[in-house]
Amino acid sequence: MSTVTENNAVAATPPKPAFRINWIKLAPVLYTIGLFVLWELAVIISGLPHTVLPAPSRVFQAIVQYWSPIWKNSLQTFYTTTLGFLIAVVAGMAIGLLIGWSRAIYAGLYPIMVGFNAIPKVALVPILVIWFGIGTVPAVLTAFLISFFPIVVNVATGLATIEPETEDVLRALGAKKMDIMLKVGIPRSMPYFFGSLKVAITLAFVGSVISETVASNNGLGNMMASAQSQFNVPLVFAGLIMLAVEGIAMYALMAWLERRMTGWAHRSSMAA
Amino acid sequence: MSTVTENNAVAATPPKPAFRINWIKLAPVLYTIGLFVLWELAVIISGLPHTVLPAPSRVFQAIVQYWSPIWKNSLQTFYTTTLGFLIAVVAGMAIGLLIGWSRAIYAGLYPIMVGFNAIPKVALVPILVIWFGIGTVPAVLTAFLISFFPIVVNVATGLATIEPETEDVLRALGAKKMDIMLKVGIPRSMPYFFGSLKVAITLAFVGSVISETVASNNGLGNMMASAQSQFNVPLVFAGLIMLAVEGIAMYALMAWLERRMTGWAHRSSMAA
Amino acid sequence: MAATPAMAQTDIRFTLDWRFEGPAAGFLLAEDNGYFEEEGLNVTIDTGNGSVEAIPRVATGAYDMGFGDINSLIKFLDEDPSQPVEAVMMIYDKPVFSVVGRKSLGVTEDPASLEGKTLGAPPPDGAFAQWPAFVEAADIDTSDITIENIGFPVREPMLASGDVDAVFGFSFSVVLNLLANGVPEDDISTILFADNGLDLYGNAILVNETFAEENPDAVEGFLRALAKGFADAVADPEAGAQAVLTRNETLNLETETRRLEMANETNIRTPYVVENGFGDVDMARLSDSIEMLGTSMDLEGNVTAEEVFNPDYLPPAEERMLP
Amino acid sequence: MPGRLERGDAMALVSIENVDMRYGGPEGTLAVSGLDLSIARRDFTAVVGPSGCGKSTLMKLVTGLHIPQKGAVVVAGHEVTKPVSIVGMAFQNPTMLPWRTTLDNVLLPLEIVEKHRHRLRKHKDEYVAQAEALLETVGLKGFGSKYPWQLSGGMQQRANLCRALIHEPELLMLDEPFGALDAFTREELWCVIRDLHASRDVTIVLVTHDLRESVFLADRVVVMSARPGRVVAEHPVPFERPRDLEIMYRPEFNEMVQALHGEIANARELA
Amino acid sequence: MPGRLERGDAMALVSIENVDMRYGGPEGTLAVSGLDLSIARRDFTAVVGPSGCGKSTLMKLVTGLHIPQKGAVVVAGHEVTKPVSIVGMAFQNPTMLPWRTTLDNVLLPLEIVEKHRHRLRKHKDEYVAQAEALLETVGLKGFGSKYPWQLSGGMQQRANLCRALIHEPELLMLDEPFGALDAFTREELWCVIRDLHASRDVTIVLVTHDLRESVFLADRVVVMSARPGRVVAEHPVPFERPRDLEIMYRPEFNEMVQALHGEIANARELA
Ligand SMILES: Nc1ncnc2c1ncn2[C@@H]1O[C@H](COP(=O)(O)OP(=O)(O)OP(=O)(O)O)[C@@H](O)[C@H]1O
Ligand SMILES: Nc1ncnc2c1ncn2[C@@H]1O[C@H](COP(=O)(O)OP(=O)(O)OP(=O)(O)O)[C@@H](O)[C@H]1O
Ligand SMILES: [Mg+2]
Ligand SMILES: [Mg+2]
Repeated sequence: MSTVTENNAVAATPPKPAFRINWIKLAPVLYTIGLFVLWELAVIISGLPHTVLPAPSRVFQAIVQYWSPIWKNSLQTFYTTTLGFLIAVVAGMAIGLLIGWSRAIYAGLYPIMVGFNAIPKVALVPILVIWFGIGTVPAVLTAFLISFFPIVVNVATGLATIEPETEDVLRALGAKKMDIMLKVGIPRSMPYFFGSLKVAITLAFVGSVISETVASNNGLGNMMASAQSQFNVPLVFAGLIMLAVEGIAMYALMAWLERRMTGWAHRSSMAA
Repeated sequence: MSTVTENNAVAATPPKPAFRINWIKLAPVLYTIGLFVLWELAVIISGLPHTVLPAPSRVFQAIVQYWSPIWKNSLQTFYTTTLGFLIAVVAGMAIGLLIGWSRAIYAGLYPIMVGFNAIPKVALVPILVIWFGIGTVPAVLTAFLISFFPIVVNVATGLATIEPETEDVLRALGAKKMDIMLKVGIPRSMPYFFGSLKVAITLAFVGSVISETVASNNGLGNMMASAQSQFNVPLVFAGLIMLAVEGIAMYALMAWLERRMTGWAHRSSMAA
Repeated sequence: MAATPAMAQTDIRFTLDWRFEGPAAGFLLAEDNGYFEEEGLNVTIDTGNGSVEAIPRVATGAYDMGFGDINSLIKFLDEDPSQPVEAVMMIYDKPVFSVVGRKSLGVTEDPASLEGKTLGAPPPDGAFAQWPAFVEAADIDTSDITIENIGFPVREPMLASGDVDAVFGFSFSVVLNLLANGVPEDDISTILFADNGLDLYGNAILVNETFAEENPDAVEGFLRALAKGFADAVADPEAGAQAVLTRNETLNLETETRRLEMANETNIRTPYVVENGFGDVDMARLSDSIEMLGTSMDLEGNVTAEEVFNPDYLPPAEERMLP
Repeated sequence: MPGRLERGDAMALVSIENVDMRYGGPEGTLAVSGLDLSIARRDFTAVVGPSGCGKSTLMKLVTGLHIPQKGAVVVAGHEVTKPVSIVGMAFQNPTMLPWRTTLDNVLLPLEIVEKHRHRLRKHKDEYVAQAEALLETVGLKGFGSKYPWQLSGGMQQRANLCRALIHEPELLMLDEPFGALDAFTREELWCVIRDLHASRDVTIVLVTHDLRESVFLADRVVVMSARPGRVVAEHPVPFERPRDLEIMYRPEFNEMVQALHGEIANARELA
Repeated sequence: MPGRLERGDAMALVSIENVDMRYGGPEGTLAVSGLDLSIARRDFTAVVGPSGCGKSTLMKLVTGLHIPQKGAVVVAGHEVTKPVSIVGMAFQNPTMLPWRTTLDNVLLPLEIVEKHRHRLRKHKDEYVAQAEALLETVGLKGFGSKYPWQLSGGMQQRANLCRALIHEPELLMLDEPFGALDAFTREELWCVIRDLHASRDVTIVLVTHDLRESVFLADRVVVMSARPGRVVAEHPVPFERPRDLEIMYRPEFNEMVQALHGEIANARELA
């Protein structure tokens, strides 16, 4: 697919004084700091023990103190998540297209998938463990199972909302359904697809972590479970923060890909 | 918003013999039966003990045997889920619009939400319990916390992909940003919104169930957890099937709403 | 609850360690037989999510009283001694911590038979938490023992299928679950930590100190009622199991009776309890156990037995005798 | 020729001064360059020029949809820095909102524009009647309840025109509003616009490719050069008002059309 | 007049027989009714008629995008039951795919149509050169790398035309391809189409509102009634080929245009 590299800013605004602060660039940092400050205050005011809700300052201590295990386990979780997510992307896209392809498949498969997704995936981990042993495989599979559905739904929605006028361009050429899918269906549903990736990647992290909690000797899930049983709650929160950081990193990657791939769709000037 | 009630079938196909089977109508039933048959066979062939993967026949026995508790707990779960989901719909829509509204809010809030969503919600339940006790409130809140993010992402994506040509129609009238949001932003992002509801409702079920597992005296989550600790695995699966059924019912409701509200967008003839 | 209270009732929010299962019968009988009401108490009994999580629930005041593991309480108070939580009545005089193995896989009742084996351990499991102390107490060579992190849902199936040779857990749960998984009873070998040199206490009644200071009579009354409830559960386990079943219809009467009986025999009605009455602790033994926990739980040494257990609310010993 | 063609920014409703407009950043397409134009109140200006020369850009500059990189656009005495609210615009591509029926699309401006939005709820029936009357004028009677995608190309364009008129704007910007219409419908609509201009205090800017249309309707025809567009000529139209369709058979009329024709041929070469 | 206007379905490339087409179910809009038309191979047919009369519907019926509820459409000897693959269609609204550059949009048919798709990868350069040449013919040199939403209305329409031509279809269906163009660009493109028709074995159907255009280009002008549309008259165009733009100044030419004009005035009344 072609990519949009041009700058879409249609009209330049009058030049601004150079010393103005770029609030947009700063916003993520400011909001995050704000969140931590609020959190710290909330802990101080509510007087919750650090074995329930540790203050961020304590959590950072824990991060520093346990950096080596945190780092190793983060890598492991990152690895299983990414693997599961990639499988989910491929499978989700494929199933989404399949569902968009045929009404019979749609009618049959969709309800089953919806039902499947209303089930907490943690209930399936035992079965995966029996089949694949503990460790990486069930984590990857859980990440996959939990994250493919949003992709399916969005790809299918994207396909279902294609304007018939656009399809007609290809149909008039005697294009086969496959061609229409490839040339119109897939590109047109890309904005939906990328929207879903942002949801899917966060779910993938949740999936691999819950699987690690139940059945793994490493990974953040395992680390947090053992920390929890030791009342080392700051370490649990350190794990959660690492998860959040990894999630944000992957999200940034998705957002970057989205901008490259679907720049044509992101021309709105609303958010300003 | 206006609704589309007209039949969009553009061209009639030549009349078909009346005795033809409507495969589309039958598909959900056939696929479901197929799934159960496969499952039964898989259990028989793999020889897995029913404490790991019970055969559907056994699960149905369990449903019949325990119908009274299953029914009561299903109602409870349905109630908490629906409540949490409704809050998520309102909040998700609102945050999505907010994010679509301002680039500064987008830049600041989005990463935090992404990070938050990479965290398994089950880790938050103990904190909710400390604040609200066990029972309905943490279940509702967990359902909400787990399901609002897909709505936010999709609404924000819908807003970001509005064609500037459409916005211009309102901008040329000197419309305020709020007007553009109301008259173009919201209707245009409806297909995205409804797409996300299908994901959100299934997640809401997951959320209330995991909360009930950890912190409730009733609900399907509690029932399944206690069945699991008894190794009454057929009952666990009975609970899962009830969840799936409730998920599908809610999904059907969403799909119906979607057809009513965004019929204008669903004119594609691709899936046939 | 239908009866009109004679005097102003005190509300008590109480959290169990776990779900409504056989061993919870004592609490439920105290409620069902009206013992709480007699004491002017209006008790709400909620299920718990492990004997560890009950502690913060009580410490934060989300619950006034609870049922949790005293060893975890020691760790909890060691982390932050200012927390307003203490134990006021001992229920499991002998803890249920154990390693359960299968004879056919070479695990006998002798701890040494664990050497060279693969053990399955759910990280949050209370028994697993005591493993380091047990290793020391029973003098086990851990050099070729493999520990696999397996969650609760897969613990017994993995032992049943031979993926691991033994698992950590509460004896009565694991044994019954193994039976449910089709392991013959005579293949099961239970190594109870308490029988092999690790002389700890088990679950106790916890109370929020602020609440207790404000309502000393209520706490006392609660414990008195509880002693009667547990006496009833020991006297008639089937009635106890029945009380559990009214709260969770999906249970099996026979299994729960069995579970309750096992808990009674092994953990509650110990020789010490028969002699001295139910609910009290031997402060020296408790101090020793804090010592022992130092190894397994990395204690800083911030707590003493007196800070952990407060016997002041206990009714006189004669009211605490078990049949 | 009536006196309302005098120039002079003092009385101009719209004045465009030496405007440059470039799309897509510093390296992008320079659409118009050195554009100068002044439009008096109640004036009817037609803009003609080769395809892609910047006519639609000019329209969007006046409405404030684009802000120029150089020069200034002044409308009703204020420099345009954001969309102005006194205009009714008919876009070149009929951009009907697909989730609204045609009638609801036509009513849209009333929901936005200050002076109507507060009255809308109370006087709904009145406004609907007005919109339906307008739809009937353009030959769309009975199509109000259809969705835009159920209309033919020409019908959409006519609905688009209705949307620009409904709120009785002071300044009417019409970007090729009759492109997809047959000669008769077109002539009928010419008369509609002509009468509108005669009866109301409205300033109209019309972009068109049809030179006869421009001469028939306008007080002044502005010819733009090829891209980057600027004004190469302005021709006052000397025919007295009211004008009849018959005027088109007059030789002076055809002469003027021919002259413009020749001029555009030149304009295409110029840049 | 050349001999290729004989009727008779045997040699017709397209034949439409008593066709009814209703949109949106039994209660929907009846767009065309009792439509009868036959188009011989290599014929150049222009279709004119009032806005909303069913011209675009006719085009879509011939390409098989719609299947009629009554009657039959036969193209190249086969009844149309699904889209046929020998046509190149320029839609009334330029429906460029927004995720492709203009050049990629123009190349699209080559990726679909059987005879080209297999050659495309190997001969990519050749095809790109061809597309760029085509873009140049319509005055879009250098715009191949722009996205469609970066083009003006008229430029989009010209790109749209290129897309219909690139794969050299046997049957070319042009639905108002010049509506948004100025007179000169339009005349240039007339000549392009005229030369194409002269030099290749192609059958062309052109929908237009410009009667001069229809008379200048076509062998036969078909007049449709108001909705529900049907053919009310067919006029062979008697001017010999090759035709020059000068032909438009000949009195016979203007007479024919005038006559058609009058006829459409009638057609608007008819239903
Ligand atoms: N959104 C845009 N982004 C980039 N370039 C644009 C954009 N809109 C228009 N242009 C460019 O600006 C130039 C002028 O466009 P404009 O639409 O004003 O032409 P026009 O005179 O209206 O033409 P037409 O008669 O074909 O409608 C064109 O070269 C076009 O490619
Ligand atoms: N998708 C559709 N759904 C419902 N009705 C439609 C649809 N498309 C066209 N129509 C109706 O069919 C009739 C004929 O439409 P068509 O587009 O064929 O007209 P046309 O002759 O091309 O008009 P124009 O010259 O304005 O383009 C119109 O009344 C229109 O309302
Ligand atoms: Mg234009
Ligand atoms: Mg048409």
